[in-house]
Amino acid sequence: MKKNVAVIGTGQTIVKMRREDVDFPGLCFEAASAALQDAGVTLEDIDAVVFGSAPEYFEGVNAPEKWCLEASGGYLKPHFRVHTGGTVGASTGIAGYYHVASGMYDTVLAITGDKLSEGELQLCLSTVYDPVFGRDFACGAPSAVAMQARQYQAKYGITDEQVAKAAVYNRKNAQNNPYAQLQLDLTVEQVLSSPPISTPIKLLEACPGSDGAAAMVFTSEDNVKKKYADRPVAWVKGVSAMAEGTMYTYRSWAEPIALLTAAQRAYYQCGITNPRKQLDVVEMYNAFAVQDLIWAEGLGLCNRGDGGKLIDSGAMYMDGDIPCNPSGGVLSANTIGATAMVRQVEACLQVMGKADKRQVPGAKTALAHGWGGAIQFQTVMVVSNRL
Amino acid sequence: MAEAKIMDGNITVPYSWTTGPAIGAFLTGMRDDMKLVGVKCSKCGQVVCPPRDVCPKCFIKNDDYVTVGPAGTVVAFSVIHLPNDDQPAEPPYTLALINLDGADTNLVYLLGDVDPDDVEHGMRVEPVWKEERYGYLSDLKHFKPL
Amino acid sequence: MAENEPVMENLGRRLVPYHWSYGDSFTEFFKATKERGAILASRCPVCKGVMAPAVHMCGRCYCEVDEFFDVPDEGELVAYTVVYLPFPGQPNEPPYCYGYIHFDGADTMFPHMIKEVEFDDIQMGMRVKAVWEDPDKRKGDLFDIKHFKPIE
Amino acid sequence: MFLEVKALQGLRKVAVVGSGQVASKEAYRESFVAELVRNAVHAALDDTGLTIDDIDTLVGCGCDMMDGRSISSVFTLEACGGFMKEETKVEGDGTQAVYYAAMRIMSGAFDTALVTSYSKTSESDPHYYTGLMSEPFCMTPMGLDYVSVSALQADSYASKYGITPEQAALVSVKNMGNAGNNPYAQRKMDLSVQDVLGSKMLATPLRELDLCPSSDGAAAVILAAEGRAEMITDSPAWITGLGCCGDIYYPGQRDLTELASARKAAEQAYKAAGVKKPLKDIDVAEITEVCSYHELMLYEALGFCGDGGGGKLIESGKTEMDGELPVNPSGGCLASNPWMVTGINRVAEASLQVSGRAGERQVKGAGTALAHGADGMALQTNTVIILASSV
Repeated sequence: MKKNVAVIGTGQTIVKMRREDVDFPGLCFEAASAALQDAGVTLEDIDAVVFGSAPEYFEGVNAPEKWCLEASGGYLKPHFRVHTGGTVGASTGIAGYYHVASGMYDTVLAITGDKLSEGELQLCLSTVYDPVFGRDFACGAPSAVAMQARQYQAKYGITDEQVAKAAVYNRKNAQNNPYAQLQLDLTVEQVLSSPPISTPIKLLEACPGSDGAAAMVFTSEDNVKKKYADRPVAWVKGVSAMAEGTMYTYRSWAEPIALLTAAQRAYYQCGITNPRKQLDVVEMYNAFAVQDLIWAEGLGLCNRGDGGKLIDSGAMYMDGDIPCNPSGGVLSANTIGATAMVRQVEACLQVMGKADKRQVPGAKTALAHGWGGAIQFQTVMVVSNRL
Repeated sequence: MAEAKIMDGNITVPYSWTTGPAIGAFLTGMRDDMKLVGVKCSKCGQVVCPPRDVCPKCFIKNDDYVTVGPAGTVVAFSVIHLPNDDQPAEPPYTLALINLDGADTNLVYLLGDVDPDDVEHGMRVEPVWKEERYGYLSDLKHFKPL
Repeated sequence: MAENEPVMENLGRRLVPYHWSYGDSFTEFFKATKERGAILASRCPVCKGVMAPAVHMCGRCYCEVDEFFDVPDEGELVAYTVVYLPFPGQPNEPPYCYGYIHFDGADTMFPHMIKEVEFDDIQMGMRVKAVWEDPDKRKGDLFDIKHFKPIE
Repeated sequence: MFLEVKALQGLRKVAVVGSGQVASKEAYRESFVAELVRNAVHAALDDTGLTIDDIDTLVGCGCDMMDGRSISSVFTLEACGGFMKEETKVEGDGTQAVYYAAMRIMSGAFDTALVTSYSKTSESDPHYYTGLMSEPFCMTPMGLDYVSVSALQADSYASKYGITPEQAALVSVKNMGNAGNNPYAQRKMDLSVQDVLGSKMLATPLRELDLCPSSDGAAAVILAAEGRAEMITDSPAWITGLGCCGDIYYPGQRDLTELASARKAAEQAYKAAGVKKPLKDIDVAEITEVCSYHELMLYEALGFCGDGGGGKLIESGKTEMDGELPVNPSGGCLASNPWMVTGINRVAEASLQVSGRAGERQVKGAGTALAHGADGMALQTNTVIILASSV
């Protein structure tokens, strides 16, 4: 029934605060052609295209997939858009996966992107809040995650220093990644003394806003055997995209219940019982430093409440036992639309052994995570170099 | 049931849209030289105006810019009577698909200096430029009958 | 844009008017704030969670809710932030503080501004109380409550 | 350069097992969008006898700009029963969401899927919803929206093939007449061609009764895999063909007189479903027409007649309720057009037809139905789904 699916190529654009050299379709074209080239296929080999981008107000064009249809390779092909907020990159990758897993299509291009420099980012993000109930005081994503940070830090006694460490190591990792925007050499003190943007979140604990796009090529097992046996591929071993509500009863932002479930579902699909041991590398959607710790807990890399201890132990660093975000993570570049797909792309590069300077030696199994909405959508994809 | 309660509001966002090379060349040509720039696909040879960076059919990047028009032929038109926000003129006004000379595709543009009742398929039109031009589509006031 | 520099960008804006319906739940909730200066809550028959503002369904249990009652207009501050980041079109000028409140007896979070307190004195778990707008100035919206302030 | 979709034979079979529609209305002022979609979900669950716990995955469909609420699924998720479910959202036409949900089931990961959509056009305006599909450089300054672009397309098509306003008006007469049999339809009118031709001119050649109304509405359908579907209902509507296709964006760059993407989507779906002569093999069609001319163009693109034959086909009466291939027994978009929901309405209506549960609008003995959805400026992307009472 379920067909095995592999990623045979990935593409990322150069990510910058403002890509003044291209319009949004141009950005998509860059990512799509990079992915096709990496996969060694042409558009003729692509059976369907699935597009993803975050809220339309970012570009100020409704249904931007229509605008980008040709540039994303969708001319006279199946083409539609997925939009799940921050997770959209991952949801689009997952949609690409289901296209092939269903048996409907052999080879599918999934492409995502956003050009955040076109509009006013925080103004657009504030439209995620209910107009009659809370939009008036919202400050985009920072104020939402600030609430999460407050609850998490208070509940588990996580210190500001522990949070700052995440901001430091991610930017350090970013120095190995040509696609990262913020490649910084920071100290914990610098992070802690950077100005607050929405307490307890400080400027250096927040992601930048970027222009960029990413794309992936998925294909079937049969196709890999027939045509692509000679190259490294990343097999998709487990996927899950779980949602929780916004203001449901007994909610605590310190407890990422949707992520706990999504991770379990994905682990079950690929027989992972001890993620800390069985995963070789993790790419997570850490838009703010504190989320590095929360998501690590949600993914089962440590016990609940032990995120602080985990980062203190150095386990998440490049030389630790579970390297996280070799790419520099979302803290180093965030296009929102493509961000969650970049996590999947980076995870694939790791298991394909194509991650260059940011390669975790011998990485066989990697996990990519995404979050979105009002901290309510969670996605997990596990990829491996073996079927 | 309680009386329906409504909140009237709006979302207003300012933008600075990046044109990309092709639309940039198009708007620059209009502003500086009052000319209409198209792009010729290096593979299929189609001349597209307004130009696009990517040929939809060939999926390749194009930068072979050519000048088209300025005159063209009306291939389809509609007289817009319905008033709405952000329209290019007071209704009734005429929008047309104009096949510019030398282009293989059509430009959607406003017709002027003509009674809507007199517009015909196949009518020849030419652009009327504004005195002050800023690199926006509105630098071209409208097309009028030749 | 200087003459002869190639055109690289176009400036513009999108302005979209909306007429957002409050819907059944919020209409009744804000009727209570306007007419009675009260916080209307509802209880889920399955998880027994109390929702303030009162809503007609429990998202967690996916069931109808039919028990409605008032809860006190005071409670515990369960999350807060002081916003410093300015952006164009921001309704409030930073810095300002807003937070989420668990009304006494309620199990959902209610967002509002926190005022009449130094930022440094705001703490998680602090007791806060609604400061109401004058009854004749209430419009039946979130700002029937001007803000929340700490209870001494 | 175009690859053929593999036939659905050999893949896991998926059926539409139930649906729920909220009647389209000009405005549901008292309802928040979530309340609207919840009613549709409840109706679909009631239709199938399932509870929300029986649903494995949720595929939503909505539009941020229509809602004025970015990431609109944030607000509707709980109302759709999405709490702690495998969830995703398609932003586009409802048929695309059904198409994706079907693939999710075919993969074997899920046995049941709930597809939901809602639209409160009254909270915004279709002028903005469609107008903001314009890129800011060459389209926005021309004030393009669904009215002006549809008008340009209608004029292109009509002038090429000599289609008369009377022929187009017959579509409005038929659809709004059919709507009288549909409890969910908004514009139920007993019209004459003269009524249509006498209605207010909006944008030549389109008059008020040539163009879809704006509607509030919501709809949900439930899909299930073989094995489960038969347990849920005695009359599953099996999906035997799926096709989806996109075309060029800029209206001037595309041949507006033919809907190449609808043609391609239909080819894909027909191939899988074994449809060779659409007019004969299909018993009923539910299609998405923003204006009356679109229906004639779709007759051609969907292969019901040859190029330029749309006008003659409507005149022949073959697409009337008692004709060879009734099109839009529900009244179609001309009767009610809650944007995006309209695609789910089409699938729901087509499934009711092949299940023999379409009430007064039932086409007798309908065994194979076509549901068509479209999205974007001048029907830029098209989806075709073939449903059949047996596989």
